[in-house]
Amino acid sequence: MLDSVQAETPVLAAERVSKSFGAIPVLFSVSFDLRAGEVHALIGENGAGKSTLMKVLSGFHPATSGTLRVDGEEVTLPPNGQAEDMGIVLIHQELNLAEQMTVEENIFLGREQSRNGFLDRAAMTEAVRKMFLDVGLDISPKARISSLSIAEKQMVEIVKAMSRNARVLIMDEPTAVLTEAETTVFFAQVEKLKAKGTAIMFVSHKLQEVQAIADRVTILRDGQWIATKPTGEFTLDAMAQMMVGRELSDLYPPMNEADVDAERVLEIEGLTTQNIRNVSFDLRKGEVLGFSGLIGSGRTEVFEAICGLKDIDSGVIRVHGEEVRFASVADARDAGICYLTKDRKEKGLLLEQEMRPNMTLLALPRFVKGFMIDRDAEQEALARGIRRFDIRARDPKVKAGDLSGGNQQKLLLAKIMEADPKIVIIDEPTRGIDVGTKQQIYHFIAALAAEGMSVVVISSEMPEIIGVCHRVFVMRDGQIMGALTGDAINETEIVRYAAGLKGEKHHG
Amino acid sequence: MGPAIALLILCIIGFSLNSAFLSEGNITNLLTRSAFIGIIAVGATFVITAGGIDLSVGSMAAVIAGIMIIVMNNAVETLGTGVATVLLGCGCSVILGLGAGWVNGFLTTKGKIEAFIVTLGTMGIFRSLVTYFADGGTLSLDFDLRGTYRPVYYEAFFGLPIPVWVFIIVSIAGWILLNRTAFGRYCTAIGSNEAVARYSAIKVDRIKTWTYVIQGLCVALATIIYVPRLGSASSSTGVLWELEAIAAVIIGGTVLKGGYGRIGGTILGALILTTIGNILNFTDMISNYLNGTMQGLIIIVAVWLQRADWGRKSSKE
Amino acid sequence: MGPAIALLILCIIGFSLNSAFLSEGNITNLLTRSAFIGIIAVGATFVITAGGIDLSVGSMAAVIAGIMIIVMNNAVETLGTGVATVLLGCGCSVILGLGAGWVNGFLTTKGKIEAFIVTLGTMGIFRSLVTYFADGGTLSLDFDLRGTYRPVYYEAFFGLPIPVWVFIIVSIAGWILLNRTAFGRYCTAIGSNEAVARYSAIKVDRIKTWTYVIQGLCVALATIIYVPRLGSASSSTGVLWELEAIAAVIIGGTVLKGGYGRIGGTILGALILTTIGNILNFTDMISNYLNGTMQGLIIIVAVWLQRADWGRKSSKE
Amino acid sequence: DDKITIGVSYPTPTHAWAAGMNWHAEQAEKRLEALYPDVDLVLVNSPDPGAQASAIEDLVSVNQIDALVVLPFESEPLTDPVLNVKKTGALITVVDRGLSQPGIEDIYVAGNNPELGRVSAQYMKTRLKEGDNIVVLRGIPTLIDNERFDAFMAEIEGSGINVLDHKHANWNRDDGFEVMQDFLSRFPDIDAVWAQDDDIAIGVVAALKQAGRDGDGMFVVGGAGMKETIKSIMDGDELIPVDVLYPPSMIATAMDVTVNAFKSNGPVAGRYILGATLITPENAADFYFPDSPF
Ligand SMILES: Nc1ncnc2c1ncn2[C@@H]1O[C@H](COP(=O)(O)OP(=O)(O)OP(=O)(O)O)[C@@H](O)[C@H]1O
Ligand SMILES: Nc1ncnc2c1ncn2[C@@H]1O[C@H](COP(=O)(O)OP(=O)(O)OP(=O)(O)O)[C@@H](O)[C@H]1O
Ligand SMILES: [Mg+2]
Ligand SMILES: [Mg+2]
Repeated sequence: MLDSVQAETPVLAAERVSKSFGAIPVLFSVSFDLRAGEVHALIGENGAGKSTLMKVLSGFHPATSGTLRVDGEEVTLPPNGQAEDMGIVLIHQELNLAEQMTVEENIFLGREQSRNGFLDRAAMTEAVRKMFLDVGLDISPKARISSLSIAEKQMVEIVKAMSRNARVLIMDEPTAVLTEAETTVFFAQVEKLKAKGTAIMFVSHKLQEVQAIADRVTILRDGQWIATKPTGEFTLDAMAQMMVGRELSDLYPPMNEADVDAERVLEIEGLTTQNIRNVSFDLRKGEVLGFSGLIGSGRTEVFEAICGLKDIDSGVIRVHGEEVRFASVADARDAGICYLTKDRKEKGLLLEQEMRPNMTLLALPRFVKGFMIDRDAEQEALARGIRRFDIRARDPKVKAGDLSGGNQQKLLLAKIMEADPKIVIIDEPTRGIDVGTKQQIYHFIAALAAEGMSVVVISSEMPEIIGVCHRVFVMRDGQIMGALTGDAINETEIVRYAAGLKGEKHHG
Repeated sequence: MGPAIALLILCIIGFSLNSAFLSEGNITNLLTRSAFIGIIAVGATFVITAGGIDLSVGSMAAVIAGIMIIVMNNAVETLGTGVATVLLGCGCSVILGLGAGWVNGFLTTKGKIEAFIVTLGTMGIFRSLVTYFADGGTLSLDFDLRGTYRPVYYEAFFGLPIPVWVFIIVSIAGWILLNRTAFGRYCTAIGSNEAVARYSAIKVDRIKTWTYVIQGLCVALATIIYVPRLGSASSSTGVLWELEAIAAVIIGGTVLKGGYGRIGGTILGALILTTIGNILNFTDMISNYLNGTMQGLIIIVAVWLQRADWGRKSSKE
Repeated sequence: MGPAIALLILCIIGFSLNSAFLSEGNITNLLTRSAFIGIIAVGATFVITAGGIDLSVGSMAAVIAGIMIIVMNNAVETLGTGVATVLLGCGCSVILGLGAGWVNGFLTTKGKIEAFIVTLGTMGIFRSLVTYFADGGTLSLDFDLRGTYRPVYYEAFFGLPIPVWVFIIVSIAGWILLNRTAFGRYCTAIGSNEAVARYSAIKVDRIKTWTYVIQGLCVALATIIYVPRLGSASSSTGVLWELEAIAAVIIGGTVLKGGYGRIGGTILGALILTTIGNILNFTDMISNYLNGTMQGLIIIVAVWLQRADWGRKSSKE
Repeated sequence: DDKITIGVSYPTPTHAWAAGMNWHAEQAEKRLEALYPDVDLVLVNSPDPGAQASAIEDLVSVNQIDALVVLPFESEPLTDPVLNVKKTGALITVVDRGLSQPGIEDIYVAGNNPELGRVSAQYMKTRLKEGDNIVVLRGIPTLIDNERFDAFMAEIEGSGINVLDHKHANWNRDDGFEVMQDFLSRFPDIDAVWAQDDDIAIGVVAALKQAGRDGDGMFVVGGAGMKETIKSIMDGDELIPVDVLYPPSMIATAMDVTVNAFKSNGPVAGRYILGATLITPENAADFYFPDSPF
């Protein structure tokens, strides 16, 4: 099988491609090829140039030098996604949907079906319904994108790309925001496409996934090509090591015992909002608390409600034993509670601004001296954040929107930590972050807890929850289904609660 | 829903002030008057949905009316005072509208100048051109020609004045174009997120230019039914129509920043604005000087009434 | 850079038309005149940067001027025609400006009504109120009082007329506020992305309201230096100032959709607009009727000249 | 140099009357400059009082005028700027609207607004009887409009003629049309309309014709002296039987008088108040300028 594949000419190939943004070089003479019916994974650290290479391969960025070939013929790809007409489709790392439009409108955007000049809306709606049925998704074609959760948006993107009947499907971290269940559904689709002969290129920081689905793997480091080999020739550790360029020790830090007598810094009783019912739990000093569950189970809403971002219908919130109700994020911040959103593009960062204003925005009052912003202090904060979270930007003046996805996430983390919270809620902390940095972040979380800070981790990645949390709450349908501690924190237990197979109405 | 309720409330107020408000004659006047602003506002809905703005429409109407009159007056000698001359005038109007719209679109897209500036500039240019052509005064249509052209404004057709028919046709066409064609979706997509639209291989510049061209066409149509009304154009023709048109669009629920347009709402918005003026003429309870105050209050309240409808949507942005 | 080049070119044109353009008298006139629009435009920069718009500023200036005059005239009996009365008038102006701005802000944020509609409404309201107070005519400042107040417009101080000093101070204060304080950062953040701002602990409604209040304050200051110039207010005071102010802001490079503001550019924008008018008064080569055409063309060209500067930024959206 | 520079400042023509004035001013400029090679007339128009103040400043600082002929947008706001010109020693001629402070102008040329209202009302009284109904369409809310309207109402007072309502039609045809449409819907019995201005009157007539209520001796009185109106009066139109003159040529008169002040030997000063003549079919031909835009 592998031999016959190798004999073919690649459908899409890059030869010694380099790319610079202005004076900043990002890719250095990288070669890459993609064959029909294979899944070729591209891995590398944050900022290695993966997204850039994908954009070059799909015509969104012109290469600075080097050659692109389609079916062996040298080509110049047309810009702005017009390469779709040649069968080359890209799913961007940043979600790329028109928020105010409906699912159906987005899926068919740019290639609407018309009859006699009028949109054939019934046909398109029906087609979308069928596609969703195929992948087992329950999203209405008429729903507005703005009303969907991030994972749902990502699935819409995937469905949109698959609907294009592409010869070459290039996907930039499609699984970063998906839970395992959705990832499974997604991979089933990928297998189908592969069987049809579609060439698939994809990026993921979840190396198990890479191992499970990819036929070949290419590794980039700092914009340089490092290796391309069949997946079987790599072990997980080898992949990680080649990416990062150093030996990786344990991904998860040793967990120090939680102090059961520690002060309860946050107590929630009977919290009820539009989508959540009667949620109660508590958080102790120095504890790392996990929140697990399926997409849309309401984890985010619990904490947005606590921080004053969502209306609360009823319930009691106590911080250090004192009852509070935050009217705004500022009040929550001043009380030492900060929430890090999972939606870095829409809610997290000002994409048009540089790193510095983004970095200090949440904690800005701390940087005011007299009447004015203390720019030196800001600069120090930025340097601190870059060091602490290993933010890699080749150009320090780069707009946040032009940072690589993973580095945006790191910038967001740094921004939250600048407010020096006592209780920090991190929604999907390692979304889009490479293994090397993941390790750093887990250690960082453990260190925070050791220093007496309390951390809530909301995550759809079960290993992460299992690896760093002292206690785990599992949510389903806006309710807490159960709490797990110690050895009970394992995948089967979590899944059973999350799927509703097991449930004790849990109260704090 | 919101704008419809606001309009209903206005009608009730109007009727309670004076039952003649609901007389056939007044309703006809009201509809006919709404036609100008309404037709222009339909065009503005496209421009605004695609994230643009056009401040030049009032002046554009004035200059088109002026040139139409000049052309028709000059054609009387060769073509006579018959329908041919009027058709020539209308053709001329349409060409000018398309051309003026294209200029606005071209400068905005290819010139990469903010739409606000481009159309503020052309607003001044058009306005001063009509003043220039009219020598500061009024351009009047040839008297005999007026007889030929007059029915276009004053005659009814199946019980409705012709301008109202034009309004209805433009509205339906606009609604279909915005809601039932790929073009309409492209407008929404561009207004919603230009980068997404561009990445979806939509020819952003071309579509944006088209929205201005449509706006120009709508202005031309409005002018064609405006000219036979009084048979004249001057530098005061169409003053502030741009604000009225934009207000109609926004009262109707379209979001000023783009990405969400409703033709139906726009039509209601135009009716609401005309009705406010009409009601104020129906009562002498309020000092004339305070007409503007009433107008302002009613507009704000009308939009506030329907806020529940779309407030969420716009605040999401 | 862009706006500065445009201004420079304008000055060269002015000088080549008539060397008196660069005479001290003319430069002083020019600067003094720019002060009104400039001060208002500094306020508008905040509103626009935070993603809003204020169409009411011209009418607001008119109504504030009117009420100021009424208050001062009435105070002459008790306070006499001295400085006390003038100070009372100025205080009154500031309070009215803050209040009017707050109303705009409140309706926009808490009322959740689009800023365009709110300020279109208050524009009508303010305009008709001043007409009402003036009984359709003109409100005039007490003659003796005018003597006391007059120097505020006409006197120089270290070689520069007082309005120019006010303009300079407002500009510097505005620049610091926008570029060097948390408030300015918040305005930019809100204009770029309201959701991000809210998640970053910014009290979005409060900050937005403040931008309108600042706009109101700027209008009040402009009015304080405007009243001694002509000593009167009427319904034609400040007509179209809103468009001029917004134009100055956008010519200066601020993006109309928000998220990117430049006070320095705004000031240049105000100077450019005033200079255009000044140059057109300098030559009779062009038919008076075509002034608007020249103005429109120059504005478009001026912005096009600086397009390279910020075109990238605005097209990204 | 010894050229005599005379600045002429007036509002930008935004309606026909002002256009007529502009036309007369341009005619006078051509005529006078041809007649006196050493006289330079500089015409500037401005869209609002502030701009007019600026334009006057520019006339002084740039053109260094020897005399100013000014038709102020409004009296109050222009008083100070004109006073400043006076201080440079220039001769001041004020047209139409007096300044709010007496003694600034050397020459004053004006129409008579209250007279226009009065003459209109007097004509109404000759045609109507007690119990008859009229509606009034006013101009833009300004002092001029108030003067005309107040004088009209004072004259009508006590005649038994009912003024049903008055609304502002802003000296604009479209507004005249719409306001009249609404008056017609509202009032079943209207015997005459005072439209105050010929532009408004055109809109009024269109509305009357549309509603088919232009018969039965109903009539409309406008004002100013638009050439089309005068022409139709000459032709014996029943709907607009008369017009009340408010001559746009007053600016030309003022320019003539001002140039004369430099050219004649004796001193030229004083007040020239032009009457509000009632134009009837008999005298209409005297006021007919077919080349003027107005
Ligand atoms: N438009 C741009 N302008 C300037 N620099 C850019 C631009 N796009 C990307 N870069 C820079 O190019 C480098 C590579 O970015 P890229 O997005 O390709 O990384 P990546 O491998 O996809 O990383 P991640 O795993 O974090 O997504 C980064 O330093 C980034 O800041
Ligand atoms: N039944 C519902 N009707 C309408 N909106 C809903 C419903 N359920 C959830 N939502 C919306 O979808 C969002 C998804 O919920 P939330 O983000 O809290 O879930 P989550 O468990 O954090 O899932 P995710 O994995 O997406 O982070 C909520 O903020 C809510 O606004
Ligand atoms: Mg990437
Ligand atoms: Mg969540």
